This record gives sequence, structure tokens and C-alpha cells, in this order.
Amino acid sequence: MAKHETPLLDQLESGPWPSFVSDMKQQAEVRAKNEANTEFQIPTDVVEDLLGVLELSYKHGRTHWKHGGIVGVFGYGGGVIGRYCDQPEQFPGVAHFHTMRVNQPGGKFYKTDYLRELCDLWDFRGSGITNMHGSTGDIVFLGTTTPQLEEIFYELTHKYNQDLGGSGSNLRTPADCVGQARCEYACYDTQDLCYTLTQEYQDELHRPAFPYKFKFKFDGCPNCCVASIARSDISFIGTWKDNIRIDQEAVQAYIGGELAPNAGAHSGRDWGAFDIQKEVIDLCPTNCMWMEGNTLKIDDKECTRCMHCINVMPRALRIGEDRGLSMLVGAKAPILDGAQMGSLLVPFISAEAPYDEIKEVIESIWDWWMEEGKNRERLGELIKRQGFQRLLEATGIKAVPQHVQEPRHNPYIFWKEDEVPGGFTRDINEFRKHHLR
Amino acid sequence: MAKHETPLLDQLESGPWPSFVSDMKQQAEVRAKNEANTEFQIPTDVVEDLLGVLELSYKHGRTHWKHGGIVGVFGYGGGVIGRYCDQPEQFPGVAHFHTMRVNQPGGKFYKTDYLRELCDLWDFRGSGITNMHGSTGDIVFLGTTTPQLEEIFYELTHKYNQDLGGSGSNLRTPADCVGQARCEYACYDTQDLCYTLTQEYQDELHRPAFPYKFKFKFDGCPNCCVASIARSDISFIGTWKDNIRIDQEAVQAYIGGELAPNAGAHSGRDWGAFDIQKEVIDLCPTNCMWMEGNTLKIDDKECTRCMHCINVMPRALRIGEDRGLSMLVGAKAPILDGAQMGSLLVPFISAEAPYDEIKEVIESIWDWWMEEGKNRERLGELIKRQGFQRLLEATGIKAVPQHVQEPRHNPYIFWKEDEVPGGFTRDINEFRKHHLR
Amino acid sequence: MAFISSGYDPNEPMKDRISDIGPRKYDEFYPPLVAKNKGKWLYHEILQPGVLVHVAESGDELFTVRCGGARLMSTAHIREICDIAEKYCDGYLRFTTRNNVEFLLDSKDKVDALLKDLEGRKFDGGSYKLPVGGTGSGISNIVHTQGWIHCHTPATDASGTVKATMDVLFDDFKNHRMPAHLRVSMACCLNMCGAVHCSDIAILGYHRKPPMLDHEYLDKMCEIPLAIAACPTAAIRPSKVELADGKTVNSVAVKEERCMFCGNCYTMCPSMPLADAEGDGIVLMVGGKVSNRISAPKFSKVVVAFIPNEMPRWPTMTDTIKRIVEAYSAGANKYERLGEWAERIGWERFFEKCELEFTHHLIDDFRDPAYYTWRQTSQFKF
Amino acid sequence: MAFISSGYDPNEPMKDRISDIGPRKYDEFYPPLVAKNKGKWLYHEILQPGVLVHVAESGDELFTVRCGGARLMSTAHIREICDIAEKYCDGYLRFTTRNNVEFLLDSKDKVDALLKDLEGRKFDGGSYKLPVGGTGSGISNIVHTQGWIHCHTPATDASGTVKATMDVLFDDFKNHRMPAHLRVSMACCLNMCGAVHCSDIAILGYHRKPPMLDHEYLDKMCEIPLAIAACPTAAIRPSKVELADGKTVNSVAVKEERCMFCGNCYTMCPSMPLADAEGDGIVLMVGGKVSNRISAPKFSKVVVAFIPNEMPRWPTMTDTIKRIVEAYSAGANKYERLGEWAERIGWERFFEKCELEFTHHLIDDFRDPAYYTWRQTSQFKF
Ligand code: SRM
Ligand code: SRM
Ligand code: SRM
Ligand code: SRM
Ligand code: SF4
Ligand code: SF4
Ligand code: SF4
Ligand code: SF4
Ligand code: SF4
Ligand code: SF4
Ligand code: SF4
Ligand code: SF4
Repeated sequence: MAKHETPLLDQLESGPWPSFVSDMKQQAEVRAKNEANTEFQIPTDVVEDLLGVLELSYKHGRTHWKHGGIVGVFGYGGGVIGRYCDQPEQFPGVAHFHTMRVNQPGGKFYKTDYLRELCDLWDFRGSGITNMHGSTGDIVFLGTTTPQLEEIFYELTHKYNQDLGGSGSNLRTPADCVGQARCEYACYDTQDLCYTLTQEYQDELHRPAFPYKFKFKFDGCPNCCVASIARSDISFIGTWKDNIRIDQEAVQAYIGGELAPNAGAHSGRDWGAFDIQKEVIDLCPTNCMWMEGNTLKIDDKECTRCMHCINVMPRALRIGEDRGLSMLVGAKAPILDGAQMGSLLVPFISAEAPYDEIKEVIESIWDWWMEEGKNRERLGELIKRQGFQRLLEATGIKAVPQHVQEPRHNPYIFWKEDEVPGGFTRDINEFRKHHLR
Repeated sequence: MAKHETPLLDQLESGPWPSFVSDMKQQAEVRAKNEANTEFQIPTDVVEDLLGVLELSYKHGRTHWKHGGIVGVFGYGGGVIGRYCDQPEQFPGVAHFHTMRVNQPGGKFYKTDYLRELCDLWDFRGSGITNMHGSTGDIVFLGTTTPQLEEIFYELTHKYNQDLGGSGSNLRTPADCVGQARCEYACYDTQDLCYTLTQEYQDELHRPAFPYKFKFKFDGCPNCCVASIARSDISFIGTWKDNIRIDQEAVQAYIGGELAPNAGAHSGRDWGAFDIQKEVIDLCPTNCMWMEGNTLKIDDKECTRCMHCINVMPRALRIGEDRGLSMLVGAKAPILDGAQMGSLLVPFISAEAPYDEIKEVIESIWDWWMEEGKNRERLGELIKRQGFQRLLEATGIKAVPQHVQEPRHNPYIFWKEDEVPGGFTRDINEFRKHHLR
Repeated sequence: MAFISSGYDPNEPMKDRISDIGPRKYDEFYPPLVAKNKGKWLYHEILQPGVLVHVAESGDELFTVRCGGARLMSTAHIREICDIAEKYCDGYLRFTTRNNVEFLLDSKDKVDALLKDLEGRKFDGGSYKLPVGGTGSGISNIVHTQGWIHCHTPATDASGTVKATMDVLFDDFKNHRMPAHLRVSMACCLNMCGAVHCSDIAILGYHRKPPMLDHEYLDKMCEIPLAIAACPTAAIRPSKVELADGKTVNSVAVKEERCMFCGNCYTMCPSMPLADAEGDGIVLMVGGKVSNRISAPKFSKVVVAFIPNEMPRWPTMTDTIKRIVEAYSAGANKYERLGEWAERIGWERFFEKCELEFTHHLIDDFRDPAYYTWRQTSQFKF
Repeated sequence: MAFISSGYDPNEPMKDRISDIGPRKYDEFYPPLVAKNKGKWLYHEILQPGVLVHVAESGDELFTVRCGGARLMSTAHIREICDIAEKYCDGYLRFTTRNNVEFLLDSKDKVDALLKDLEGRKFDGGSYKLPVGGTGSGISNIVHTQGWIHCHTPATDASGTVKATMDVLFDDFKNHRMPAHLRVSMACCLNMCGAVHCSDIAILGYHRKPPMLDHEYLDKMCEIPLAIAACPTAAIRPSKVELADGKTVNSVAVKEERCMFCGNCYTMCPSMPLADAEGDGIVLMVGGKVSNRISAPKFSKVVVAFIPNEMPRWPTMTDTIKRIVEAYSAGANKYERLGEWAERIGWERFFEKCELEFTHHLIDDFRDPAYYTWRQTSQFKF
């Protein structure tokens, strides 16, 4: 029978959605049985104690984890989050309960042999509990002891050719959407760009030299399936410059009802017959579409590539062929100054390996941020504090209307002295000759 | 011939638009001739000197008026703006050139005998130059000397039963749209409310007791013809609660083209035949209108009373009958914190004499502002600084969704101690019993 | 000229003092038709630009003829207006909230006579005295301020920029060809006396040089703490200054890179003037509105950061305004205000269609709200 | 348990050290069909909730079966997933950005077999191990964070609130009846690890009591200046405190009325814990989105200021969420996201339709931008 009573948690075993409690109990059992005869390097009952301390939190309505301690692997400033229980006597199995962030493969594609290797390692040297995946994208190994950290790192790198991910004031583990690997909307190779930059910036990822964390996320198109625009200091969003490709026959097939709109995404309800006018043309945010008899027309110059029409008629409409990406900067969660989404900095940039242009922009941003950023000041906060103009100067990008949703409505323009003929220094006495006091 | 050469100003006499230069020259002549044998109390050539100093500003590209001096009439803190020329030797006629603000009649309606009386007074004791009207709404007497201020005030009050308007940290001269006097859209009597409050608050208007200026403006409906929402600390905008009255025959007359849309406001161009769907129904911001066969339907519950449909078809649609007004607060020009428009405080309040409810709201706002407002802090700035919640507390108005365009997106909620069970004081040692350090 | 007393006695200012009486009551000046039909108007029609008829439930018809004018008016001009009102309107008239004159008549035929009469009235310089128009989807009179005629802080003139602009827009004062109302406003400094911050087109006088510091007099003429407190960007700090004659005085210092030239310090302190021939000029803002029709009121946006003062007719400014008006007129839908049009096509298109250059000055960098004006979406037009 | 070395030598940490190698390269794990057709996909179809087919230019078809799961996964569970992948997918699978598992298959009939198999797999407690769904216009898995499982700052639990919510929304995980995507996210404190600030529905853990001050240890355990600097509202100031034993120590004082409980001080200083059974609970936010489809991305808005922690199933919270989902589902147009719906009908209607009470807490009062969320128009619905 269980080491700790968990009456509250037990109530989370019922109901259809996969129960993490049931899963933890099964894991506790597996470890207790230990049919694989693993020489557990951390307490066998670690999961029982994890259930126990969690039950206590359910009882108290408060966490029982101490404030994070600084632990890690030699030479790295990130990848490990230290954690200690505030009731170690009661729950010795989780007295130490550090997490390790393992840098996930692009697109989160796996082959089972590799996954099994990770499982073996984690059963052997950790709790066997993971997050697949953490919010940033890493594989999260949840719970091990301090002595095991180096051992795990050593085996990861030596046996499995696998590195840790980021934490602390580093570049954080970049993440991408599935993109070209399985998506017809992808405007560039998200996995390749993500991988290339991750490798290029390993030093920034492992060794804290930044004012604060910094995140990259790669979305193949404006649908933003990895939510880059909401949660990455630089968001790379695929787009195109030329025209949406139209297959007029397929358009007719949608109109005729042979093809299900939005690839069947609305199959759960009878929305009535598909109405291209109502469902596509009228919803186009720029009103740049219309029917000419039986042909669908798009004034591509006015299109803002919102993806709606393509999403609704994927078999009739395809993204353009002159592709690249937009870079948006500064997205972050609310702490401290309030949340930000990415603000458009580079409307269009080519995304072909080796991506030199993109690296130049990234590095000019970092130079500025490392120069001007305060401790724990995210890029977005620095841009807010010093103004978007400073960012343009730092990156050598010319101001264009695409940078704004609307021009300023306050006329408080900070003119620089060299912009104003005659400069700022004037002679009051000269002035007073014409203007008595 | 003219006292001063004005080659630059002379170029502003040509062109079709009424030339203020020509008008000033005509005035200069009239004064020089003085056919009415007025015993001018300020220099006869005041207008010549005004033209002269203005020409000098056109030459220098700078004003030649000194920083305002403090002058006024006994017992009043406002109504006069002191002004001195910074080249008095060259332009003695305008060495003193103070303005007086004369409180205009409601709706700016005049009878000529009264206007002529004002002209007589102003020719006699001032420059004879005016603004009809100042931006706040006053009749502005432009230019007289210090000794004349009391004389003018005395004659205004004794002979013409007319008071000065506001300036300084006072209630400023309230202003109204033409409203019910000549407009079918008026939801309340703007002139009567404007007049009643002006009289009620004479003391606030003449004697500075506020942190800064305070303005009232009265718009009879959401068309906002006196721009109250943009430039008054309290904006009174007429509205209604019930249904728009529809005359279906007139609707047909518009559809049939017998009636010109928008009362002929678009007559200057051929916009093609009137299309009620395109021009009214599709432009309704709430999409609450539709045609049922030949009858126009409005779901009034969803209508936000934007006035568009009524403006387009004034003979078919009329404002509702359960009328009152909305009060919006805080509008101001950009100095210092940036411009503000009025923010909705009272969605609906009845507007029947003696307007006691309205006065209560006004006075509770003033009490708060006078208590909390810093020197030169407009109401809008105080609301921004302390938060809209404080305003609601001060006025005893309950928070409703109508107060916001959207709820807050930052979760930074300042809970008050009495709102949180158990309050804020806690025992750290009690806490540490359950949570070791 | 002998001083003539009104009866006021300086030694006894309160002697039979009359105060706090307020304005004359509105209804003293109502024309009979207004007094009779107030609150009972049924509808109106614009018979032609500048001519309105309002029809009451009683069937009465009130005709209005609206005339433009410089709101800087002489008594001579006002008397002439009175003559006209007496001839055609039994002495009744009003002014509008945009400083137009409205003659109020009780019959249609009087209207025609009045129109003929007005057409003939011109100043010696040749300009019309009372041009008829300003209604409907046209361009009405420009709401404006004092400028060099009377104020101490202007960065440009008001009456002159307005006259130059209205000359260029004159045809549209007398026409209804615009897609919707087009309101132009003018303010000669950032104080923005008027509602330029919410106008379809706003002409704004702007300084571009930090205040000069008249150290020798500053402490004598100003409350230094008030001047310091007045600065929205905290650019001013107290400082001791040594004058030419070696004497040190209390004064202030200004962090120039923090100054955005609002002139608020000068409002508080005469020894900090900003005015400068090269520094001062015009900012153009567009896309504001105050009505709640269809869309909510909008602030005007800065689209031209600076145009030099070109006296007496500001040609660069008027050309730019004309270009914006024509682009709007050509591009907007019926009923669509300038700001609604710009938002529909996108500001990137607006700059293209109006042939305006976009510069870094137009990007908001004033306080936290600036962020909300940048572009947080991948949606944009090339 | 005997310590078994990996080969790492603590005395010579750099001895044949391998570092900076990054992740495994993506293409090592591509299924053959992906490797072959990458970048050449033509279109896709959702055959049924949870089942996708992607068709390539080559004509190849790649089938995807998406399964939900608690992202808190044991190796036992992962091994079971591997068994399945080996049986049906030659060992290929992936995880989605919302923590769903995707089995990637090369033929339709394998799909049916797999579906049958998955249907049968349940935990002892009775819940499904791998429910199929999460596609199209349904409700997918909840992106979430650590909560009481691992973090030091949570105001609620993550896994528990998610399980309770998904049980209530389960049918819509397996259905496409929503008007559009409906994304639910969860974060256990204001740090918002995840994208809750832009979700259709966001569950947020929130503290409501200012930090306790462990004066005796504060100076020992924290960098006082860092703690002070961490506070966004400048509520913290240094102060000397006399302890029970009469000894005075350096510590801090907190202006409680300035505190909005963000916990940022605690992040910097362990001696300032906020957690409290009565103080902590849930904030609900709605109407956010991140896609650029039709409308730009939107922040979520706070619509319920506080719901107490009701362990283990948070019934008040789940009822409220269910009510919002049903109101949205009933009211929104096809393709319309929750936030787009709320904006179209107006937030005043949103509260009515969702039967939510509006309180003063929901009015923004944080810094200058707050102004832009108030209502600057006469347009509103009664
Ligand atoms: C593990 C993870 C949550 C999860 O359960 O998945 C996580 C966990 C923590 N985050 Fe996070 N963050 C995680 C993704 C995020 C994200 C989402 C993302 O990266 O896409 C965000 C929002 C995006 C952003 O960066 O703004 C995020 C915003 C924060 C913040 C607020 C930062 C800010 O500037 O707003 C903090 C506070 C801080 O840095 O001190 C924080 C801090 C933390 C700390 C280290 C707690 C702390 O105060 O030091 C948490 C450790 C918990 C623990 O003990 O395991 N975490 N954190 C995520 C990382 C796993 C991974 O590597 O895949
Ligand atoms: C005369 C007038 C302009 C005009 O030509 O019509 C005017 C003239 C002055 N205004 Fe104004 N304001 C005038 C209407 C306005 C308006 C429009 C309105 O009231 O509808 C505004 C914008 C609305 C508002 O109140 O925000 C306005 C916003 C200002 C400001 C900025 C106040 C603010 O809080 O933003 C100042 C600066 C100040 O108060 O120190 C100001 C200051 C001034 C001063 C007193 C100059 C100064 O710095 O002290 C000007 C005196 C000029 C002179 O020598 O004659 N004036 N002022 C208007 C009053 C005439 C009248 O009574 O009818
Ligand atoms: C006379 C005046 C009121 C007054 O008390 O003096 C007035 C009178 C009328 N306005 Fe106005 N408005 C007057 C200033 C305004 C202003 C204020 C301003 O421009 O500073 C506005 C706000 C403009 C803005 O949004 O920037 C204004 C926005 C409207 C609107 C909304 C127009 C729109 O498309 O947004 C209407 C409705 C319409 O035109 O159909 C309107 C409609 C009207 C009507 C039709 C009302 C009626 O039934 O009588 C009046 C005649 C319209 C016309 O001129 O064609 N009035 N009207 C003002 C004339 C000013 C002038 O001389 O040109
Ligand atoms: C698998 C995944 C990418 C990945 O790398 O893992 C993915 C895959 C697809 N997304 Fe996505 N999206 C995925 C997360 C997202 C996210 C991110 C998130 O939810 O955190 C978003 C942004 C959501 C938001 O705006 O809040 C997202 C917004 C979209 C949209 C825009 C939907 C909208 O109405 O705004 C589309 C277009 C569509 O659905 O037609 C889309 C379309 C698609 C398509 C149809 C693309 C394609 O042609 O293959 C894919 C299958 C759709 C489906 O599930 O019905 N995907 N998609 C992610 C699956 C998450 C899950 O397990 O549920
Ligand atoms: S973001 Fe675009 S490219 Fe990437 S998976 Fe989503 S839809 Fe496909
Ligand atoms: S992508 Fe969006 S903007 Fe472009 S045509 Fe399609 S719907 Fe319109
Ligand atoms: S605001 Fe309304 S009521 Fe007043 S004049 Fe304008 S349209 Fe008429
Ligand atoms: S007033 Fe405006 S919102 Fe109301 S029905 Fe007419 S157009 Fe629609
Ligand atoms: S806008 Fe400025 S310069 Fe013009 S009148 Fe007002 S305060 Fe004076
Ligand atoms: S002009 Fe404005 S910003 Fe510049 S110093 Fe004076 S008050 Fe400050
Ligand atoms: S959201 Fe807060 S409590 Fe939850 S994991 Fe992130 S930091 Fe920890
Ligand atoms: S919780 Fe946040 S607001 Fe409160 S004291 Fe700590 S840092 Fe400041």
C-alpha cells in the first residue's frame, strides 16, 4: 500500500482526461517492483514522496518547495533548476528535487529508440518523472539529486550526443513549429533555422552573459503554431512577398460543396452550406478579394497575409513563392512592466542557409541590449524604456510605416540638435534686443 | 497712408477667403476717420500698431508679445488675459493689449441691437478688434489698456447686464451646441443646462479655487457638434434609452430616391443611387439593422446610438423618447501628460431642470479633485494618476462594464486588505512551522 | 483723449458692484420661430452648400444661411453683419461652434435675396466678406487660436496659416464633394487651444529648440520650483550660474536631450523663451474626429514632423494639406472620415497615397502607451 | 543503492568534457515520408477529430493521430507510447506545441487499428491514457506550468486545475463544434510560464497578500537592493527592524497598498514569501489569441478577478469556464475566436451572456496605458 495517504489527489484519478496522479502511482509501483533491476541512484520511493508532498500542498493550499537553490553542471550557467523540499524529514525522497532541461529535437520529432534511452537514463539517475515538454520547449527531467547532475550530463553528452537546454540569463532553448516537415503553409524551414541558430549560439545558451533571459521561436507562417509572437524576444514568422496561388477549379469544388471548408475543422456542427462570400471574402481583413463570375480574384498588393482564406480553402489557395520571414521583437510575459507581444522590426528578410543576414540583425540587437539593458530587463522593456527609434539605430534599420500600427498621436517629438538648423545654443542677449523683458 | 509698411501682411489680402488683414485695415481707417466721433479711451492708432507688430512677427518668425501679466478686475480671478508688447516704443498703441473674455449667450444666438451695444462699448474703450468667438466659446475683446478693464466691466454689468467669462484656475465659460433650438437630434436642452450650471457655479467661474482650469461642454447628441468629448473636463452628451422611431414610408422614400440621403450633405458628387444596405445597414457599427421585406428593422437593444442611420435618413429615423445624457470626464489637450478624450463615467442620467442629480455628480467630482489634485493637474490627469476606481469611489458610482472599452489585460489587481479574508498581517513563524527555510 | 469714467470708483471698488450675473439668457435672442418650435424640429435639409432649412412639427420652416469668416473680426465688420441681419432676418443671427456666421430667416425668398447680397460683399483687398458654405460633406471654417496676434508662446501664426489654407481649400468650403465632413483645425503651440488633437487635419505650431535661459533675471521673474515642476520630462533642474560680471545667481539647467519643446516651462517662467525663427514651424496631424458616428472619436496622428514657417503664405504646408485632401477625396468611401479611411487602407498605404515621407519622428516614443502604436502582428502591406 | 559513476571525474571536471553540442539534429528523427516530402506538402484534411492526413505533391499521404495527455509523464507512460509507436508507426512520433502526442503513420488502415487500440488504454483510476482529439475547431490540450509539483512561487496547482478543467471540457477535445479554435492555458503565478496572456481562456494563479517579511533572515538570505529593485511598483524600501530579542537587523518594509502581489520580490528574495491559503487562488482571463488570422493577436482580458483554491477539483472555476465556453459556442460566428466575439458584441454583453459579475477589479489601473482601456465614446449598450 502507498507510503502516504493521498485522499485529495485520489479524487483526481476519476474523469476521462489522463490522470497525472494515476500515472505517478503507476510509476511509483514500477519503481517499487523494479522488474528491470535498475540500480536507482536516487531514492526508490521518490515518486511516493512526490505524491506525499503534493497531497500536503493540496491540504495547505500552498507549495512545499523551497526557493530555488543554485546548482548546475560545471561550466554551464543554465540547464538545471535547483529545488529543495521544505519538509525534508517527512519526504526524504524529494529532499533534493532538481530539474534538468534537455534540449528537445526540432519539431519535437522522435524515434522510440532514442526516447527509450532517455527513459533508461532518467529511471536510473532520476525520478522517472518528466514533462513532455516544458513551456519553452525542453524535455524536462523532473527531480534528481545534486550528485546526479554531473553524471546525467556526462552520460547525455557522451552516450547520447545530447546537450542541455537553457535557463538563467541565457539564450533559452529555441523552439519551432512542425513547419515544412508536415505543413503546407510553411514559408521557410523552421527546423533548420532553429537548429542552425541553436548551434551557432551554444555559448550564449549555456553561459550567462545577458541582462536576462532571451528567447527565439520559429513559426513557419502567420498562424503562429508555436506562439512565437507571444513569448519570444525574437519571433521569426514566415511570410511571402508575391501572390497567393489560386486553383480556380478547387475554388469551385469548395463552392460546390465537394471539399469541406477549413479541411474539416468545423465538422462538429452543421453550419449550413459553404458560402464563399460570407466565409471568406467578407472576412478578409483587407477586403482585397472578390468573385468575378466564377473566378476568385485577390488584389495581392493589399493582402496582409493573414492566412484566413488559405486556411479555409487549403486545396484552392497556396502561399506565395517568394518567401522569407518577418522578425518581431520584445514579446514577454507580464513581469515586470506588463506583457508584450512581438513588435515588427524586420518586415521581410530572406531565410536561406546560412542565414547570415538574420544573424547580423540578432547580433546587433544583442550588442545594444547587452550595452544598455539593466539587470533583469527584457529586450521588450528596454525598447519601451529607450524608444523604438533607439532599436532602429542599433540595428541600422530605416524607419518605415510598417513599423507602426499608427503614427504617434502625441506631437512630443524629441528633435536632436543636429537635426535642427542653427543647433540649440542661442544668445539670450541677442534675443532680448528684439524682445524686451 | 498706413502708419507701418506691411508688405508681408499685404500678401494675405488676396485670395477668396475673408482676409483678417483687410478687415483690420478697414478698422484702422474707421478709427482714423472716426465718423461716430467716439472719444476713444485707448490710442486711436491701436489697430495700425497691431498690424505693425504683427508684420514684425512675420519678418522675425517670432511673437512680439511678452509673457502674460497678471491684470484683472476687482474680486474676480479670471476673465482677463494680460498682454504687453515687447517693442512698446515702436508700437505704443499696443504697449498694453489685454483681452477680456465676455461670456457668450447660449447657442451663440444674438440679436443685432445687443451686438451693436457691444461694438459701441468696444470701440469706445478698446481696440474694436474681437474674436467671434474664442475656442472655449467666449466673445473675446482683443486689446485694451489696464485702466479700461474696470470701466469695461462696470459698463458690461451695469448697462448691459453681461458678465465676464472664465480664465485661470477656474471653471471656464461653459459652451453648448445649438441643440433643441434648431436641431432635431437634440436629446436634451443644451442651452438650458448650460445656462443653469453657468449661473449655479458663478463663484467657481470667477474665483480661482481649483487646482487648474475646468471645462463643461454640452452636446445634444453623439454627433458632438461642440466637440465636448475632446475638450471638456466634463462632457455632457445627449442620448436615449428606448427605440429609434422609424417611419417606414420615409424609409421607402429614401430607397426610392425621392429623399436625398443625409439631408443632401453629399450633393457635391454623384455617388450613384442610394443603397440602404451598403450605406446604412452595412455601416451600422453594431450590425443591429436589417430589412425584412420592405420594413427596416432595428434591434435597439444592440444599438449604441452612434447616430449614423439617423444622420443618413433624418426624415425616416428619429431619436428615442426616453432621453437623457451621458457624462464623460477628463478630456484635455496634450499638456502635460498627453491628450485625453472624455471617459464615460455616467452612462445615463436624466436631464430635467433643476438638474439636481447632475449637480451632485459634478460636486462630488470637484470635492475629490480639489482634495487630491496637484497644482496644474487636470481632472483627467488625476484620474490617470490615481486610477478610475478612485473616481468611482469619490462619486459613489458602481463599476459597470460600460465604463470600459475592454477589461484590463494586466492582472495587476491592487486588492485592499479588507477585501481579502484574514487580512494582510500574518505570522512568519507560524508559516515557517510548515515551511522550513 | 480725455478719460471718461463708467461710474466705477477706484477708491470704492465695491460701491454698487454688480458681479456673478453670468451671460445674457439664451432665450432673449431666439428668433420667434426658434422660440416657438424649440425641441419640436422634425428634420432638416441642406438646400445647397451653406443653406439649410429646418422643418418643425408645426410645419414652420427655418432657413439658415451659413457664412465663413475670419473669427478675428473688427466691430466694423460686425456692424456690417448686423446691417445684413436687420435687413433680412429681423436682426437675428448666430455664430457656429466653428466661427461661422448663421443668418436665420423665416422664408425662402428672403434666402435668395440674401445670397445675392452676400455674393457682392468684398473687402478692398478683393476677398469675400461673407462667403456662403461650410455645410455637409465639405470643408468648413478652421477652428484656430491667437498666434502672433496676441499670444506669448506661439510657434507660428494662426490667422495667417488659416487664411492661406482656406484660400487653397476655398472651393470645398462651397461644395459637398468630400466623402464626409473634413474638419481642419489650427493651434499655434502644443497647448492646443482648440481641438486640434481630434481633427481630420490639424495644423500645429511647434518649437524645436529648448528654452533659452535668461539667468540674470530668471530667479527674479520666476518661481524656480514651479518651472521645474512644469516639465513633463523632468529635463529641468536647479543650478547656480556665474554671470559675466562674476556674480552667481540661482537659476536652472535644462537637459537638452530630454526636452521635447512643449513650452510648459515658459508658461511658468518668462525667462525661458523657446521661440526661434529656424526652430519653430508646423507639425501636421491627420485622422482625428470627435463625433461618435460609426467609429469612436479618434486622436489625430502626426504625419509630417516639421514644415518651416514660410511667411506670409506657408506654401509647403498648404501644398501638403491639399495633397492629403485630394488623396482622401479620391480614396475614401462615402461617409468615411479621413481617419477611418487611413485605418481601412492601412497607414503604410496612407503615406504612399499622400506622397508623404515616413520618418523616425513619427514613431511614438512618449511613455508606456507608445508600445501600443507599434505593430504587434505579422499583418502589413508591402 | 551504490553510487555508479558515469565516468565523470569530480577532480578533473574538464577531462574529456563534451559540451556545446546542442540538441540532436531534427532530421535524425524524421519518418521516411517526412524526409521525402518535406517542404512539398500540398494540403491536409482532418478526417475526424484527432486524425489528420497530409498529402504531398508526390501523392504520398502522411496520417497523424493526435492524442491528449498530461504533459507530466512518467517513463512508464513514455515507454507505453513507444510500444504503440513501434507497433503502428515504425517507431516514429512527435509531440505538439500543446503537449499532445502525435503518432505518424503511412497508411489509412493502420490508423483504424491504432484508434481501436488507443480507445482501450486506460489508467487503473479509469481515465484514458491517450484520448484522440485536439484538432480543428475544438478544445485542445491545456498548455500549463509546474504548480505545486515543482515550483516555489505558485498561487495554485497546475496539473490539478488542468485535469479538473479538461475533464469538464473533454467532449470538446474530441469534437469540432466550436466556432473556431479555443485554446485554454494555465499558469500558476504571474510569471506566466506559457502564453496565458494571449489565450482564449487563461487560468492564472494569483496571490492576494503582500509578502511576509522574515526579518531575522532577510539580510542573510537576500541581496536587499535586488529585492527593492525587483518591485515594479516601488513598494519596497530598506528598513531597520528590531527583533524580539532586541537585536536590530537590516531588512525591508513593504507599502502594502502599493503591492499588487506579483511575487517578483520573492523571486529575488526567499525571505519574502507570499503564499497563503486564503489569499491565493485563480484569476480567469479570456479573449486572447496569438494567430494573425483575420485579426491581430490579442491579449487576454481579466474577467473574473478571483476564485478561491478549491482542492482537489476547483468546481467554481470549472463551472465558470464551462459557462464561458457554452456562451461563446452559442453566440459566436463560424471562424470567430472568443476575443473577436466579445469585441463584436461588446464586453458589456459578454458579461451578460456569460453571467459574470463585473467588479471594479476588472478596470485597468496599472500605469498610463490604463486610460486606453476606459471608454472614450458615447457608444455603449445598455
Ligand atoms: C519549467 C517552466 C514551466 C513549465 O512547467 O514548463 C518554467 C519554470 C519557471 N520559470 Fe518560466 N518556465 C518555463 C517557461 C516560461 C515561459 C514560456 C516560454 O518560454 O515560452 C515564460 C513566458 C515567456 C517569457 O519568457 O516571457 C516564462 C516566464 C517566466 C518568468 C517571467 C519572465 C518575464 O520576463 O516576464 C519568470 C520569472 C523570472 O525569470 O524570474 C520565470 C521563472 C521561472 C522559474 C525559474 C521560477 C523562478 O521564479 O525562478 C520556474 C522554475 C519552476 C521549476 O521549479 O521548475 N518564467 N517561463 C518552463 C521552462 C521549461 C522549458 O525549458 O521548456
Ligand atoms: C483665447 C484662447 C485661444 C483662442 O484664440 O481662442 C486661449 C488662449 C490661451 N490659452 Fe488656451 N485658449 C483658449 C481655449 C483653449 C482650449 C479650447 C477649449 O477650451 O475648448 C484648450 C484645449 C482644451 C483644454 O482645456 O484642454 C486650451 C488649452 C490651453 C492650455 C493647455 C491646458 C491643458 O491642460 O492641456 C494652456 C496652457 C496653460 O493652461 O497653461 C492654455 C493657455 C492659454 C493662454 C492663457 C496662454 C498661456 O500659456 O497662459 C492663451 C492666452 C492667449 C492670449 O494671449 O490671448 N490653453 N485653451 C481660447 C480661450 C478663448 C475663450 O475663452 O473662448
Ligand atoms: C451649426 C453646428 C452646431 C453649432 O452649435 O454651431 C452644427 C450643426 C449641424 N451638425 Fe454638426 N454642427 C456643428 C459642428 C460640428 C462639429 C464640431 C466641429 O467640427 O468642431 C462636429 C464634430 C466633427 C468631428 O467629428 O470632427 C459635428 C459633427 C456632426 C455630425 C457627424 C459627422 C460625421 O460624419 O462624423 C453630424 C451628422 C451629419 O453631418 O449628418 C452633424 C450634423 C449637424 C446638423 C445636420 C444637425 C441638424 O440636424 O441640424 C447641423 C447642420 C449640419 C451641417 O452643417 O451640414 N454634425 N458638427 C456646428 C457648425 C460648425 C460649422 O460652422 O461648420
Ligand atoms: C501540431 C501543431 C504545430 C506543432 O508544431 O505542434 C499545429 C498544427 C496545425 N495547425 Fe496550428 N498547430 C499547433 C498549434 C497552434 C497554436 C499554438 C497554441 O495553440 O498554443 C496556434 C495559435 C492559437 C491561437 O491563436 O491562440 C495555432 C493556430 C493555428 C491556426 C489559426 C487558428 C485561428 O483561427 O486563429 C491554424 C489555421 C486553421 O486552423 O485553419 C492552424 C493550422 C494548423 C494546421 C492545419 C497546419 C497544417 O496545415 O498542418 C495543423 C493541424 C491543425 C489542427 O490541429 O487542426 N494553426 N496552432 C500544434 C498543435 C497544438 C495542439 O496539440 O493542439
Ligand atoms: S505555424 Fe504555419 S507553418 Fe507552422 S505549423 Fe502552423 S500553420 Fe504550419
Ligand atoms: S490572406 Fe488574409 S488578407 Fe490576404 S487575401 Fe487571404 S484573407 Fe485576405
Ligand atoms: S450635437 Fe447633436 S444635437 Fe447638438 S447640434 Fe449637433 S447634431 Fe444637433
Ligand atoms: S444609431 Fe448607429 S448603432 Fe444604432 S442602429 Fe443606427 S447605425 Fe446602428
Ligand atoms: S495654442 Fe498656444 S500659442 Fe496658441 S493661443 Fe493657445 S497657448 Fe497661445
Ligand atoms: S520645453 Fe517642455 S520639455 Fe522642454 S524643458 Fe520646457 S517644459 Fe521641459
Ligand atoms: S508560472 Fe510561476 S509558479 Fe508556475 S512554474 Fe512559472 S514561475 Fe513557477
Ligand atoms: S509582490 Fe510585487 S508588488 Fe508586491 S512588494 Fe513584491 S515585488 Fe512589489
